[in-house]
Amino acid sequence: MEFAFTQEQEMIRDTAASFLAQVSDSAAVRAAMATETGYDPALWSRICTQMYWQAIHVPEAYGGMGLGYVEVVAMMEQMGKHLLCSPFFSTVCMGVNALLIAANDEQKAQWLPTICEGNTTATLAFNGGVNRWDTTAVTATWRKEGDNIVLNGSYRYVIDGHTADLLIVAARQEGESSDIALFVLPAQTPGVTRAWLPTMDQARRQASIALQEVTVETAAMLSGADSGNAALTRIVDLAAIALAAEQVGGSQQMLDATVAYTSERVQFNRTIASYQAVKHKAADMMLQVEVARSAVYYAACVAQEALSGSTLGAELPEAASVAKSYCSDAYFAVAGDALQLFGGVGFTWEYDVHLYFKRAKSSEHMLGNGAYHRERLAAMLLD
Amino acid sequence: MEFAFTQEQEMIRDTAASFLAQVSDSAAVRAAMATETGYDPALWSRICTQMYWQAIHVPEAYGGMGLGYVEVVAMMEQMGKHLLCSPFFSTVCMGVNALLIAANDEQKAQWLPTICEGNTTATLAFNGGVNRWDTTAVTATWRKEGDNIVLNGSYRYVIDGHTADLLIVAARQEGESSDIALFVLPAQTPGVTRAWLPTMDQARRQASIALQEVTVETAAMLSGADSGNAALTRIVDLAAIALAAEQVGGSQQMLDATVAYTSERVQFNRTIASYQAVKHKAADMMLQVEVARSAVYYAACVAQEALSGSTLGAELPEAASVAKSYCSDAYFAVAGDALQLFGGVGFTWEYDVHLYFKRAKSSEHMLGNGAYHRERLAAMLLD
Amino acid sequence: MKLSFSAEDEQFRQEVASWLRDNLSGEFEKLKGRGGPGDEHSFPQERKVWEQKLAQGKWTCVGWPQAYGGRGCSIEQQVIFFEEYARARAPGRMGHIGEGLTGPTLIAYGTQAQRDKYLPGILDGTQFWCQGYSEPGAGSDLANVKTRAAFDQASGKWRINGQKVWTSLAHESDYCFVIARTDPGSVGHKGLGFFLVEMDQPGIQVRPIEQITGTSEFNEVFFDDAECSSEDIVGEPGEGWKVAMGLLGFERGVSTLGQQMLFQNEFDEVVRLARSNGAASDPVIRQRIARAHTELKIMRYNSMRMLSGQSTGDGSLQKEALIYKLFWATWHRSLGELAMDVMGPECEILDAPPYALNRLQSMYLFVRADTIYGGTNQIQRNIIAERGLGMPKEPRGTL
Amino acid sequence: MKLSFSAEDEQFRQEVASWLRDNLSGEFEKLKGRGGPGDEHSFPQERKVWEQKLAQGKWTCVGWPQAYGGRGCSIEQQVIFFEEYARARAPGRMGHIGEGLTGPTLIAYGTQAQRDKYLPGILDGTQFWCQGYSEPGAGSDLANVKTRAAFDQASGKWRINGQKVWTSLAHESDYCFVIARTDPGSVGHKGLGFFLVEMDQPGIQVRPIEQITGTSEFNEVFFDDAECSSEDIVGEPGEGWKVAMGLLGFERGVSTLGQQMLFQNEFDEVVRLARSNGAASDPVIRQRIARAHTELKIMRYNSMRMLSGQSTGDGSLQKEALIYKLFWATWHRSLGELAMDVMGPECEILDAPPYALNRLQSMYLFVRADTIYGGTNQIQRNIIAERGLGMPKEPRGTL
Repeated sequence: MEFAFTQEQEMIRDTAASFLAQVSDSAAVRAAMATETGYDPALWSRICTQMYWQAIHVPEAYGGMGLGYVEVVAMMEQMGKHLLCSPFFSTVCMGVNALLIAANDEQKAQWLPTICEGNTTATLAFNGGVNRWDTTAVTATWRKEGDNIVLNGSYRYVIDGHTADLLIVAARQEGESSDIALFVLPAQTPGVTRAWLPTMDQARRQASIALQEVTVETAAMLSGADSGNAALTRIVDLAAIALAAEQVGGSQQMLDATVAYTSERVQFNRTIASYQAVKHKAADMMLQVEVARSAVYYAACVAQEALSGSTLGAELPEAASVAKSYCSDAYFAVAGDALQLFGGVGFTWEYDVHLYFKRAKSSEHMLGNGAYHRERLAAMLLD
Repeated sequence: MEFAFTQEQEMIRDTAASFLAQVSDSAAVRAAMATETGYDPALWSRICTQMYWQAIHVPEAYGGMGLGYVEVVAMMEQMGKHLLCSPFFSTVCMGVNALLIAANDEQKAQWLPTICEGNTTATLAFNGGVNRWDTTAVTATWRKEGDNIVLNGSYRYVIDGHTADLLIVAARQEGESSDIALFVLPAQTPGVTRAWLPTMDQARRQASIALQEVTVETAAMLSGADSGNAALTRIVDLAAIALAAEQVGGSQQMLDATVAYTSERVQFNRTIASYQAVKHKAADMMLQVEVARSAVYYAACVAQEALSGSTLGAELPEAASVAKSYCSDAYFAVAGDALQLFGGVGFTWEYDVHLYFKRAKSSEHMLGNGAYHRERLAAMLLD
Repeated sequence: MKLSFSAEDEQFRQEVASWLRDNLSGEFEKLKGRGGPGDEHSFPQERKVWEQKLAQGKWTCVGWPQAYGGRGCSIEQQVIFFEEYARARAPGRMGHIGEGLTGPTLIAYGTQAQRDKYLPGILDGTQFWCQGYSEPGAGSDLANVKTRAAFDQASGKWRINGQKVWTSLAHESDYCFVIARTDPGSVGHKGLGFFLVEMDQPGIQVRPIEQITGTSEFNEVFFDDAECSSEDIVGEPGEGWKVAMGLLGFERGVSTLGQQMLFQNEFDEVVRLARSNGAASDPVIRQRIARAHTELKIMRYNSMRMLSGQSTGDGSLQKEALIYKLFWATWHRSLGELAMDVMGPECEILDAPPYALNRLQSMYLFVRADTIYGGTNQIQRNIIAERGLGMPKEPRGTL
Repeated sequence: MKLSFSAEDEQFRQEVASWLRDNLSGEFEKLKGRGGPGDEHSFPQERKVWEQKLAQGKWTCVGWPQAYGGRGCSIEQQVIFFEEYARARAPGRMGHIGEGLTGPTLIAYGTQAQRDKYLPGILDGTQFWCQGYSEPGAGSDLANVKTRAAFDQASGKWRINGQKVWTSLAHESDYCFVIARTDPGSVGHKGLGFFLVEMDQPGIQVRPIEQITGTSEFNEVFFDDAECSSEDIVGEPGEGWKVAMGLLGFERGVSTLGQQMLFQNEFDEVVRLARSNGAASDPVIRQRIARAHTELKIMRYNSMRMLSGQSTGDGSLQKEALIYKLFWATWHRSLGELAMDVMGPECEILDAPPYALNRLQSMYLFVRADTIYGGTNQIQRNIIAERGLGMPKEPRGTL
């Protein structure tokens, strides 16, 4: 048992941290926010060609770096801290995961290398527009028609859905209520329409996608070992863990910023950091950040085990719900406390606090909020 | 609109406060706690003959003082503050209310004067041993047999049930699932067995009551204007408001004691009251106490309107649930904070904090806790 | 205690309601539910016209004494007016600083000349006021005023230099009352003056502050040799703190019940949404809605206690008044969070790019100011503990 | 990072589990689940016999170096031992003060003579220790020691006078380690000594403290010219604070995972109850159970981080260790409340008069101590803010 980053993992994390400190400062984030794309394509290209992050946990056989989910999580934590605007989460933590879990070898060989080369972004669309994040959220349908498959339906809350090159979409067979399958298709496939959904959190883009009689070859149906329902569940759990890691990074940044600001800010001739009310709030923030981090690191290990097929991977649903529920609540609480302790300036557009405060809410609701995941855990425990 | 005590009400409250300060100090409470009866009969007799509290809101026509529910609530607040061990709540806030609401004129004339004379304590038994506090909690049954009525079934959580002279019990007609009726019977009626249920909060007694083929005359069935279901609902709401008032009194006492103790107690060469963490907790306690008090005073007015048949009385269920949910949570939070701020000594049997802490929990669960009443309010609002 | 209003008061309620029904229509229809905190940037010109309409009906300054041009309403009637005003979804008042703060201050502390000069414009809805209290870096430390006022013997005028911040609607105001230091060597409460300053002059610049909502209703106001006539200081030079504190006292009062009606409107919108999108069947949401409902109800009862206390003539600030700001601000912040959680993932989706928030989103973000301005929650707890419970004061530092 | 234990460690786990299965039976069967915080008053004599049974299996002091008679287990193995011990519901350890505090302290700071004298009795489960740290009125201000130790030249012994409080199991202990002031004029951290004191002597009186539960496991200990040999001071006179602080450091560590297994047993009991009485279908209770489960899980992960940090040899207290006390104490207190709310109105009903609490009731009341002893939640937040975040220290007062 060893529950700390290896030296190599620490190096990867530190490299990411210093790179992001350079390329994702407040000005860069605000510039990206102002575009419809939501990120700077030049920066993404630099990430793909210099840092190779898009390939981080793709097996070497498919052109990837062959690292694990612990490394993905370490990266996401840093991205959360620096609010990086990029299609990393959608491409790597949804698209690549979907292919790793649900695709057969041929499909992996077809799509993963193109992602690793940095030419292709990807995302996952499954939620038909409801406040649920499991297989019951899928409302789109598919049917066989000769040698082809025809897809119909719509999706909301699709991360980077309007810009991704490759879509992995979930649909249930027409007439069959329960069976879900996943399909991979280029976003430019005829019949696909996509629209940006502008969001309160401007540092990550959501979109709606509609499929109208979209015709794809049978080979577009992902057909790995798992059933479509099982695969989708695992893909969502892996994405939730990555998102929880981002939440930890954001929480840490809010704590750090709060300690720094309150140590400068003077009221009644004292730094406000010297007031016990401020200290104790900061202590509660630190508690939440550290507890959240413990949850995420454990979940990262479980995710890694799940991806490598180990028995410990069976804990994935629990670990994902533990991490996502705790981190969602912690990030929102910590960001809210930060805003409060910054006082008036925290309320301005000019200071960065509101960017994190908004990210806290958007990531809380994305893939299920605290109450949602707690009810999921309650069902595991009690029913 | 006038939302403050009248001078007369203030005088009644102040008289009660100074009387209770004398007769219900810590030693008196602890002595009463140690008895199975749970109160000092001599003190109760003194209350009945000198203070006449048992008759406070009984109309003068039945030998009462003819005051209102605002006065009852003012008394309960003081009793909560001083943890008075007495059958006041069971007799006045359950027994008398049940007769006032559910009895016809003859029944009132038969029973209310005996209570007013101070010879008779009373209580209400309706809960068959479930965690619900409305008509669905009734499991006992009644049937007609000739000119008589036969009662069967059992009750739990009956306040002073093992000592009360007069029982008002709820039962549903055999074979009829929904119709509830209330009956008044002397506790000594053959077939009635009663047992003390020792409780964590030792300053108020609970009992179980079993009825086995208990035969009473038809005249024992309370037959005022309301249906049995409507009457029971109103009786429970009135009792809940009285209990909420007691909770306010207890909360106030815990706040006062905490401010006094922390102003004396020195740590690191400072009174602990000078620490902002202590001050802010005390401020939050005061907020809860004052908000709870506002809820209770309003509910008292509504209760008064309900007893006098005014239209504003229609707000009774809402006002009761607002008051009971807020005050239950507030008392438990405030008493818990008090225990925390007293530190080690708050954890001892010797200090009185634990008595209030335990009362907070027992009164929270009695007649429905916060969550229970919030769900009731949600149903009013949303369904 | 009695809950019901007198028959006379109920008739007054009818009168208010019916006037609003008749007059809040036509060109004013579009103002319904607009303005107010978080939406002050909406329709400022039209809302000024509405103020004049109100004035025609004698519905401005209803609580002012008749001797000063007001209606001289009782507290009960003022409560009724504010309740009906909010119930009708009449627009956020452009004149509330003048009516609620400047007027009462001049009536209490001003000269007859000042009253004659300024009260009519407030009463008839033609002159609007903003307040120059907060300064950058001062925050909750109100006495830490750096803005200076020097009397220029040559011109016979005060010259004001410095900066104020968080000034609501400064760009829409004709006048600003300004706290400035008249005694250059003074610190804290001492040596301040209370000035009535015309906004339209070269020495004053207004710069909007862009808020978390992307909109601006607060401003920075820069004073660079701004002028103020020697007749426009309220009280003596050096006595500004007394006036300023008196003015803060006017902030509490009957308008709290009107504010609660606005809260009720927002809460009702959350309930409607929960019923329509299915969130009302989520037991966790049900608990939160019930809790919000509970506390909103009690907020009203608490205000009734405050007002009944006031009407008994007891001047000291009662406990239920001391906790009020902390209570409502925290409640309102929770309502914002509840609104978002009732919306679920839809809470993220804007009406339009770049940043068109819907009303609940705007409320959710804007309420974050409530626990900060007018004394943060932390400052409120100090005040409650120190004034309400007699606990030791926080020591000032020595930095 | 890796989650799994090595094959060797898993074999060790089997060994522990099987020994406990074989030996925690017969006369010891009734001790299952007994003892431990809130139940220390149960079966003290039988649990002392159990300690000797453990010693026979070489299961006392598993973490001590082999050179001092321990098993010299790795951290992983210690974790496994404590986990299996709790999983088997083996009784609360009577010897934990000696094993966890006295022993490590003597190994670190004691003389060889002290080790020779005291370690064997701890190892073989025949001698039991209590701790004399807290004093009345001192509370969290540990350095505010008033108990005095004076060296009596005539007898060649230290004479100790004063009072200690919150001494767990004092009446069942053979020895007490005592912090006392050796330098009469000193204050605070300076001038203290760390003494090993025999309990069975005329100068020591033990008075049980009746707790909120009606039971007593804490005591007041009165020292009235209690004697202590000159060889029984650890470190030099005046250096007691260093020893005491070192000892406090031993309180953290692998036993946290054993504590969590006890928490898990309690939590499982709450879950069983909820399933049997229908509370498990209440959505609000479900949320709270899930939250308790979540945090208990994370508590384990957090301890694993703490231990992995330790095993990497980094000596400084890491952030996840700084927050640990506040986290578990607050969690445990919430578990108590959850247990009562799962029971509903039945939570009030005792097993028997006058005050026979059932196990969950006892837990509920006893956990109120967790957020107080060993540094209140308030003190913990000071420590976190000051040491973890570098925020300014609370000033000491001048009373």
